Amino acid sequence: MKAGCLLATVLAEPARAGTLAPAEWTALITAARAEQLIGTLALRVDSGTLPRAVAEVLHDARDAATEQRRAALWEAEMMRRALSHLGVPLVLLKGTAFAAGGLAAGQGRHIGDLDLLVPRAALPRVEQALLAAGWEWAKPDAYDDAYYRRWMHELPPLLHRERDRMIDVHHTILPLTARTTPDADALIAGAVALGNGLHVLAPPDMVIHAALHLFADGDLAGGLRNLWDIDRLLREFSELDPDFWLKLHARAAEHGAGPYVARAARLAARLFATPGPAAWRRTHVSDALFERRLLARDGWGRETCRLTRLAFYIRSHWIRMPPLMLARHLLVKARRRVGPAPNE
Amino acid sequence: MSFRVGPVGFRVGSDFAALIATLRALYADYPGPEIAHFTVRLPATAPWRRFLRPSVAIEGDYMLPDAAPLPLAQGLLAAEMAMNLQVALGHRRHLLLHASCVERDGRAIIMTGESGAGKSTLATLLGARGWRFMGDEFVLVDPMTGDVYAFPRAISLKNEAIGVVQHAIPGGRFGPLLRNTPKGDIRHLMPTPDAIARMDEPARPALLLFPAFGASRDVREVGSVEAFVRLTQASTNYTALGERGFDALADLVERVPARAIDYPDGQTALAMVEALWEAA
Amino acid sequence: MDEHPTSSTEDETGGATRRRALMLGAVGAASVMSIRPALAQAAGSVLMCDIPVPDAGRARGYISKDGQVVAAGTAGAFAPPGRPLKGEDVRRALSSGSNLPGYDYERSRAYLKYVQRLQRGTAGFTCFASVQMLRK
Amino acid sequence: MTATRYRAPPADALLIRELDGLFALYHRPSGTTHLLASPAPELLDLLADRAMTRDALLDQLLRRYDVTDAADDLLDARLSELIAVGLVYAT
Repeated sequence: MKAGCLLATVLAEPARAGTLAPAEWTALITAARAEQLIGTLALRVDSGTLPRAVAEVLHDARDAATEQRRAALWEAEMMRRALSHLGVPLVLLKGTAFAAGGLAAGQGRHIGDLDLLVPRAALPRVEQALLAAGWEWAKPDAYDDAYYRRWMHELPPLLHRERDRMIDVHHTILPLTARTTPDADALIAGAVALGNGLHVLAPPDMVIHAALHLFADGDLAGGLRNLWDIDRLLREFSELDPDFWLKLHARAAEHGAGPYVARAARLAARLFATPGPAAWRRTHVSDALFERRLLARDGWGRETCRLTRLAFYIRSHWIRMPPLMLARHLLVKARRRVGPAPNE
Repeated sequence: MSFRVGPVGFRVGSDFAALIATLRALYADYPGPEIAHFTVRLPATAPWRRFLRPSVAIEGDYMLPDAAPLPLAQGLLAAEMAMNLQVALGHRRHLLLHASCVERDGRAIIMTGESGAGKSTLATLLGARGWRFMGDEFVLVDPMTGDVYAFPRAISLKNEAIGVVQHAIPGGRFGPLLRNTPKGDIRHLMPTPDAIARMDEPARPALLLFPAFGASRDVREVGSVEAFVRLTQASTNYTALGERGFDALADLVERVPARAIDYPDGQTALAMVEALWEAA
Repeated sequence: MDEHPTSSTEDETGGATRRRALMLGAVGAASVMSIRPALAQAAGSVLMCDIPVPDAGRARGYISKDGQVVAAGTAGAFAPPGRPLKGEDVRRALSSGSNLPGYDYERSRAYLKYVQRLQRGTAGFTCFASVQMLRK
Repeated sequence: MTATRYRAPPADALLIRELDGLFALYHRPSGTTHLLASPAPELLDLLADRAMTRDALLDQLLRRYDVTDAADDLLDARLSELIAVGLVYAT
């Protein structure tokens, strides 16, 4: 079994870990590290009967996830201290939101940068307050800057000069150029207060964001982790709220995200056996291609299926920009790459 | 191929069969774990770079974005660096100190300093004088017990140290001489069979040394707070270990005396270390 | 003014009977120093990194005397080096003030200034960060 | 507008070890280690889990210690250092 496939299988059915041969363990650990799912794997797999080296690796992974969670929550707290005087809603997104919201999707999850959503009108004030509190621009490049400000859904990344942590400040959850334009005001209006001045998206919006992030904004590299998030969110929310699937369907339609959310639910069901209503299960031919892309990882941690990956890379640009703008963007990027041949 | 160095098992793969064969020969005395803690990849930087000016990339479970590839002739150095990187970024069972270490009667001297301070050479020469060599790159502090564990991989001798050690240990098992690497000339020396056979035996830290090569002979006491700060900067995972790291390091600097020693040559350094040991 | 009645902690530190001297400006400088992660040492074991000058995104640009990337051909600025700078060479030049191998004084200063302006997310930054911390 | 009040974490959020007259402090919520020199540990102790205005804090310091250079700007400087690293929180 290919390592990407093995990883998805063991995550979905942790009992399978008891049957693995040593070589399979090595492949599984390597693939899980490459997909940044090692912390998740560590929490899924019972540590009672594991080979010693595996227990040691997974123990380290659990510790690493605990420290990452601590650092992420602290960064959110420092952001809150810097911005709370503005009186604008501060909505955490992605990993930090899962951790702060105490969701199953946050357990063991790798958390990198801090992602924050604020109303677009508040962006200049948020930017100024962050700059005053020790954050600095991470990239000096003028083209990227202008591009970000004109077309992106977030400020250029900011880095805290003492803590070395990055923050992405979003005003919506997809680039403005994308074919789908979610309703940012509705996202913020529906956000759930955590009681400490921070917010997270409402459950349906959280799933919609995860689905758009995975299927409408990128080439699916490292996407297995995002699909795992979706599985955990769907399970947790549908257990808490019997009407969750109905609400999700309605809300996805409001954001124009229906097909992406449906794709997310189908693939989560395919790879992780996520339960869901039968109406959401109708298979699409292209699902197999997405599955192939998400599992393209071998037992040495290398990406496989080069052509599939290339296809998804091209797709990622296609879905994010109107064709003429895409041409202009690629041209500018290409010009900047043409340099003197490297000396060797 | 897989082999275990102290508590860390590695799996190493490469496009270059000759490189794997060299590693296999050098690490023949090390146990081969069934399941490795870390995977190291040493692929060609591009498909044609297997044959045409062959060039080795440094990859694995943990990677640095700017790590520069090395020519195949320096492949052993690429392997060494890739192994270091996995341990430095991935290993959390112990507090890692970028240090060399020797042991006698169950008690250890930890020597840490910047590259060029002579910590590898000192540990190697002490190893030839009845001490057990425990490592020249990392020493692993158990946060539970405060004991140190060995990481005796191939010793990486650089520049002048190569001649000094070849002279002192004429019968040593040396690897090929790697000329003009980015770190200068490098030659690997395998630890003695005894050091490898006893690599799972912990030791009690008894002396912390901060050697500096070049200046005239001098010994200074290093206070616990200075030792603490210097060791946080000599540790690749202090921050990552969180509270465990804090406790382990504070315990270490409270309990173990620390000295900075300046020395003009290896013989002087050995005499200084053994005198400090007698007094400790 | 004090909403919280003084607790027993006051007695533990001596209270009014053995008042300890305290200076608010005693240390002169800061009273807090934070330990930062020593990523550098991790990289130090692999200090064999490259710093492209400039990064691929601005590959044809010249480097001005103060390390800015300017349009190719700008008067007073230098053509980029033919190959990426080696982390080890940068470390040596920064710590000793010497030139980069193969380049004269002015050109070395310009390239080094470019390197010192690198920010996270730019190619070469990780390398520079490790060089920085090993330098002390 | 009410005066700014300052608060430090409760004692159980901190691990403190005295080394050579300085204090190594591990701050559990952030996972960060700080080295503190006097008067930072004393300020953290006074503000542990209770908010105080600067005036109240100075008053407490003067009651508890023989402060030889009691000045608002020095206290502000010390507080701002602690605020910058997140050990003190201004409300």
